[in-house]
Amino acid sequence: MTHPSTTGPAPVLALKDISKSFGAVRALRDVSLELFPGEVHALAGENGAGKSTLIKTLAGVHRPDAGQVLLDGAPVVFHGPGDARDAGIAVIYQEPTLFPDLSITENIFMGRQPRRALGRIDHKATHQATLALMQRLGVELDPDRPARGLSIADQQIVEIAKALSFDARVLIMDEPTAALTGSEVARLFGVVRTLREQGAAVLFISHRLEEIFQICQRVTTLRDGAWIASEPLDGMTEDDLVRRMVGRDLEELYPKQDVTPGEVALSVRRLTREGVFTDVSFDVRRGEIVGLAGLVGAGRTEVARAVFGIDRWDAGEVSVDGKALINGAPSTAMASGLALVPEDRRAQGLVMDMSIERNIGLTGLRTTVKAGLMDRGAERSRSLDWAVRLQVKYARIADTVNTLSGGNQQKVVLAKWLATGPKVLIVDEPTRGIDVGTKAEVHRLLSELAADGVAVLMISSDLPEILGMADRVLVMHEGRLTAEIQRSDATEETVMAAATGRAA
Amino acid sequence: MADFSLSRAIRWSALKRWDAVVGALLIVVLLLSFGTVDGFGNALNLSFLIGNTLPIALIALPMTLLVVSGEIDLSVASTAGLSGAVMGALWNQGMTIETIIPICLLLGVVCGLINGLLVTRLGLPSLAVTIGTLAAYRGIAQIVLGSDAVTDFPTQYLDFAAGRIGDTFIPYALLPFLALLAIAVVALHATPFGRSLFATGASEEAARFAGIRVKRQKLILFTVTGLMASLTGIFWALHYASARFDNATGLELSVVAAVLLGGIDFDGGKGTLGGAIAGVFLLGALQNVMSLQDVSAQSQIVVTGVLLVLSVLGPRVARQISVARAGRRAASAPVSKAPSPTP
Amino acid sequence: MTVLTPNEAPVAEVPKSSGTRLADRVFKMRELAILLVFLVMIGVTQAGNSEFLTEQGIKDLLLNATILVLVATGQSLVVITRNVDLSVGSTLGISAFAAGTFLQGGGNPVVAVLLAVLMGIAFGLLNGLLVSLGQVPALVVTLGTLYIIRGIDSIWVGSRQITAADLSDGFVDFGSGGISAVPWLAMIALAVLVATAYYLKHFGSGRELYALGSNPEAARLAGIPVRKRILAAYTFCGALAGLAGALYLARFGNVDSGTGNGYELTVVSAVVVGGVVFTGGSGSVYGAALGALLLTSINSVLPALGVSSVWVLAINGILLILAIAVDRIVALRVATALKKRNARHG
Amino acid sequence: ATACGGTTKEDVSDDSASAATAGKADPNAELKKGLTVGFLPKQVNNPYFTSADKGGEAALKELGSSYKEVGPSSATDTSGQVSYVNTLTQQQVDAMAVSAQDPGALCTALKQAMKNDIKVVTYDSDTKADCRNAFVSQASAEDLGRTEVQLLAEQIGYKGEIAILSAAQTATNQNIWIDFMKEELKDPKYKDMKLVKVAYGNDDAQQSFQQTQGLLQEYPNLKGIISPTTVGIKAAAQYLSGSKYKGKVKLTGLGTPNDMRKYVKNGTVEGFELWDPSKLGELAARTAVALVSGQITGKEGETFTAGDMGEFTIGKDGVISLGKPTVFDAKNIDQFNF
Ligand SMILES: Nc1ncnc2c1ncn2[C@@H]1O[C@H](COP(=O)(O)OP(=O)(O)OP(=O)(O)O)[C@@H](O)[C@H]1O
Ligand SMILES: Nc1ncnc2c1ncn2[C@@H]1O[C@H](COP(=O)(O)OP(=O)(O)OP(=O)(O)O)[C@@H](O)[C@H]1O
Ligand SMILES: [Mg+2]
Ligand SMILES: [Mg+2]
Repeated sequence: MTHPSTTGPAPVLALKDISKSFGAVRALRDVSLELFPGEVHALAGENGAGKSTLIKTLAGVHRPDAGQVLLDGAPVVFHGPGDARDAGIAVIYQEPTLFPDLSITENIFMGRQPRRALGRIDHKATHQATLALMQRLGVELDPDRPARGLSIADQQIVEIAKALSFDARVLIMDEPTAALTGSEVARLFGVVRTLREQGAAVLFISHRLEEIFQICQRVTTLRDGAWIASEPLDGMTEDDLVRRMVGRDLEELYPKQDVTPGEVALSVRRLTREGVFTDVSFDVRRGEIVGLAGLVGAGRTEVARAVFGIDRWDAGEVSVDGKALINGAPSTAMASGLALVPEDRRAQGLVMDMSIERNIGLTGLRTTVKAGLMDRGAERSRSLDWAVRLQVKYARIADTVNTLSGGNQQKVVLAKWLATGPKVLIVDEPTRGIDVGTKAEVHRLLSELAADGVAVLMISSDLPEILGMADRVLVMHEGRLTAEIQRSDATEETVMAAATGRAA
Repeated sequence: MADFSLSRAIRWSALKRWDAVVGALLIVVLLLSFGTVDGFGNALNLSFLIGNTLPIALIALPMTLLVVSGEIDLSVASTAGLSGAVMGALWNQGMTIETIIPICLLLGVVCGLINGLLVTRLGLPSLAVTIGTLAAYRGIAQIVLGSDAVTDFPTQYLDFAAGRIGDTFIPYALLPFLALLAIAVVALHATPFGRSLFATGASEEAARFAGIRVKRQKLILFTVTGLMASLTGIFWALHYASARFDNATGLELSVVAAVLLGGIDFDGGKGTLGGAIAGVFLLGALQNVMSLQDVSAQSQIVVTGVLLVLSVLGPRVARQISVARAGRRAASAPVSKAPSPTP
Repeated sequence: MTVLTPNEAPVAEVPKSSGTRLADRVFKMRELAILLVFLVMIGVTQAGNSEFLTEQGIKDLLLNATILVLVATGQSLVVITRNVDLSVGSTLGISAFAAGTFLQGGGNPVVAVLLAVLMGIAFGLLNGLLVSLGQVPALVVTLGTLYIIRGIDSIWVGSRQITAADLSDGFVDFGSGGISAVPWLAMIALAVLVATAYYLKHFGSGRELYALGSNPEAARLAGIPVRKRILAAYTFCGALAGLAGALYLARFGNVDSGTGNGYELTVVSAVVVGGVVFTGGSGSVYGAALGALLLTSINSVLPALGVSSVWVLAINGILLILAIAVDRIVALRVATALKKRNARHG
Repeated sequence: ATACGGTTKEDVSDDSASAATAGKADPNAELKKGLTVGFLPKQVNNPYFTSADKGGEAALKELGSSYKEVGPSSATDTSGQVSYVNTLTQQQVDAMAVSAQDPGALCTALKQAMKNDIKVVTYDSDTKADCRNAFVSQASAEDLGRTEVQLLAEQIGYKGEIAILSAAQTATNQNIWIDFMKEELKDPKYKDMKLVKVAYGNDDAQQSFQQTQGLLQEYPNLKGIISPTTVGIKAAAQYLSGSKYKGKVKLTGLGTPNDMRKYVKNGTVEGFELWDPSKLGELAARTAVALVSGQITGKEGETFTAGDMGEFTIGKDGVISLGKPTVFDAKNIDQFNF
């Protein structure tokens, strides 16, 4: 095994032969990494490769089983996240870690508020500092509003502001862009560049490879917890990187099959939920994949929730196969063949403390029943079948889902819904936080489902995904459907124009 | 060697399941008491022990389901008291007991329904709601029956509630309880309904997204809890041949303590009915034994408290030990461990 | 616990500062609403019985609330951290008796109060250690310590009791005395209340209590010493329960092994009525104190209006439910109103 | 007797008249030694009951028998008291002295005990008559009720509004006493006195406190309060002594000298009354031993000698009365210590 050679300036932060296991899972095996000042370093790998674990080790959340963390060349032991922070390491974790009841300002400065005499908090200075940060990030968020109810993107913005708020020598970002739109990403990258020029070391994780090439200078690849390579990005192609990550050549990312759409399966008419979305009408036909695009906050998720029955609608009508659905009743929607893969997999998609088996089983409580009692055998084989078909990586089917990596959790959510054999499948950000390999698999799956006659409505903020996969693109802007674009006419420009309200 | 470590693994994993520990503890206490405590093993004492524990056990059945689904009902003892009081008042009016009992059960359903509606329709926290109805139902009981103590219920009913089968240790009332227990166990652990309770308790939102009718399910649970509480109230009044407005005061804490002891997690989503019932009877048996051994009531309170604390610390310590063991095993396997001095 | 669902987001997606300010006002309204209910209740009672608000009457109202206000203040701190302390009643009882025995032997009253506070701190520490180090559910642990402390208290106290005759006159007079209608005890409680509220708002460690109640995992990642803070909250809660015990002794001049029995439910009710949410992270000690004042005043209002004590319990319960229900409905209404407003603006 | 053939109250009309007594009394039988008598108060740790049970313990020691005390730690834990009856039955004591929390709840268990040849004496608070052999009453209810009114009338000069602060609404003996108070007030000499209200403080210091406040606010012209419960009178006295009503509103009732000493001395209370609880316990113990020895069976008219306390006659329904209560005031209070 070759380790990165040290040339030029000394690394600010380094990991040496780090190993970390969770029970039987060896999340990291002898991994080494060096972060240099003035450099943005990418960490690449499939879901479950160990990226987040590595970051948590750097941040003092996990103690490594073996190996050393070196700060300015000297070994250190972080006893907790506080130690790492005090050493000048700022971390944006993969899952937002906000305090829902506290204001944005407090979220950003918790534990580090500017003080007045006697150690009292200087509320005014804190407020000003937040305003300044918001300006720097170019967003308009009221510093005094509570974090509860913020969209995932806004939550991520607050996380970024938090990390920027102290002049860290090392900035670690675990998929900060997963929920952001293009312009927000651009602004974040601007900030990152400035930081880099000021001499900070940045560690960056993303499953969007183009971003890695855009902002990073070097990349370290992990595969199944093992270190594969650390090398400059100069001269590498996306295919090279993918090969490092998955150990083989990748199949096509958007394997869209051509289908002739059948009858209308899902029909939404003049659906309105006051203050959220207005007069939304569309159809999805059998065999069709319809993309639903729009900026974050445009109301796409809300439409999906209402259609599935999680929220009630105020006016309008939804029908599946011509049969009208009852307002606010997910169970009847399910019975009519509707399935919804929600956007927040941890809170909505999965019961985190339950086993993989039972999570998948949850949607089958009506079918895996014998004489009114649970048929355990049927439940298990149904769950196993789908976990295997979607290639979920797990140790035992009875393990709780919170031990899985993000991507694998997403696969479990998909498995759970595909197991119901839906006629209409609504997927909300199906590939958020999913590695390229899995992403291709998910796309292939959706494509196959459509080919089998399932009507698919795909909500996504990933424009290439929408363009690559959808037969038709619906675009929402501020709660209204603003455009319907055929596959042949759909380009980044046409979709973005409609999404930003520029087109009629 | 392989067998040896296997049996160890089983033992450790069993210890991590607290309900199994409580069950084992109950058996140990019973066996020890049979051998060493005078007056414990005879049929009469056992029938008393069971009879006095039954009210707690009866309420523990729906309470377990409720707690598993992430809610709680503290008004159960007041509902029981209210049914007893209404039963006494109606009996004083000269109504037949055969009409009174269904009326009281219906009243329990209404009490439970009120709790359920407040929780599900208004989205109020069940702890707060049922603290409120705890006071309200008990207050209504006081208004209904005032200072009366009704004691002259028909003998055949009193005998059923307080008597036992021949000279055995089995109270008549145990048989219907066992039937209810069986129903509850099947409902919680073997039906889709039970499965969805666990899901709701662990994550209500995820359960809703999986098409589980969370509100309806909770409404049913609260209603059943009210029904069982009023059944308990009727049983209580007959068992002790006394209907007063303050019957079963404070029973809710005993139920909660026993259910907690049985390893039901108050965060919802975890636990077994077997554990809860073992917890109920473990507390009952310990109290019986301690009384026979002349342990004062005050010391018994301390023992209950210590048991409760242990019931949450125990599994945790066991888990930590097993993690430490796993860690040691893992640590001894790899080659070297670099010393890591603090900066 | 998941039994308590926090209020849904009162503000909708679009961050307009006008909406936020309104939401902010609504949160303050929470306390204003209780105050209003309280004032209306007092007004109605005064209209029905002109004796109610005499100097003595006001003094009685304040005195009645004092002890509950203290304990509820401590309890809110614990509840804000997403925990609960059910053992406060037992702690109050045992501290009161400890102070009493000390005074009985001719001890200095100030030392006696300190003794009670220390006793409270000791039990608070015990709870805090069990909850924070053991990382076990607070409800179970403190239900356990409720029994344990109560048991120890009964064994220690036995059938003994402290009566007013055992206490120095100065101490007993202090318990009922004051400057015109404002009793000394109420001033102590108010001082503690204001200091606690100031601390919670203006000190980092105070804000951290909210943070860790709001999201414990995030608090850990933010480097907040979670265990230390929880330990501190419990210790403070215990200290106030101890102090309340000493004041109880001064007020009632009478302590036995049953003192403080069942008090936990009253305290929890006060905190809940006061708008401190059980899932942690929100609520204020002023709210809790107002809740305490409201609850104790109901018990004075009903007898003053000549309502038979048979009705008191039922009315108490119904009022408690009404308080939280109205609160909830108002919150929901405001949330929808805000949403619609945002929609029109958007 | 009913329409639908169900069971109603009439169908089970009083069969409780049958006394639980059997056999014949032998007044000259020798008192047995080496017996065990279990005391089961309403609540352990209650100073009143501790004092009573101490009296019983001393008497039993003198009689060469042994004493034990068990009981619940809460005065409303009826099921707890039932299990303690069962415990004593299991432990095969010779007799038990019980102060019943509830007149009916203990019956099944007590009858079970009597079936096992255990003699049952109730004291302080009775059960239904057929569930025990004898009841040792602290004073006749009539005496208590009437004397308390007399005490207060003297203090307020037979004039003005008065109120009663009782314990729980369900407390049987309280209610009987209150009935006799009302009876006494019908006498023409009380024509200027008016009972305006009965309040209930549930034997809880805080509630009794607030009920007292309520009484004074609701009836500004209140002249006196009778509180026939030791907890109530103590709380009322503490409130009065710290308020402007001190000395102006008279307070009397049942209290212990130790509780009330301070308030008598500081002028809040002029006089109150109580029986000697230790005497009550002693009589209960001696009755129990007499029952086991066969001197008495619990029938009306039987007599027995209770050591130094003298001779007692069993009244109707097996009730044995301790005698008239003692009145305590500033002059005599220091002679008592309980
Ligand atoms: N707390 C934990 N307990 C048990 N196993 C864990 C835990 N955290 C992570 N793992 C396991 O460690 C492995 C690495 O997970 P990690 O989250 O680091 O992956 P990742 O590279 O960040 O994946 P993704 O791209 O999906 O975020 C996975 O197999 C995961 O299941
Ligand atoms: N994933 C889970 N989520 C919630 N509760 C669970 C889960 N697994 C087990 N339980 C609890 O443990 C109890 C015992 O479960 P069960 O008998 O199914 O265990 P098992 O032997 O592992 O089952 P199986 O053989 O189906 O895997 C359940 O009734 C339930 O109370
Ligand atoms: Mg990750
Ligand atoms: Mg969305």
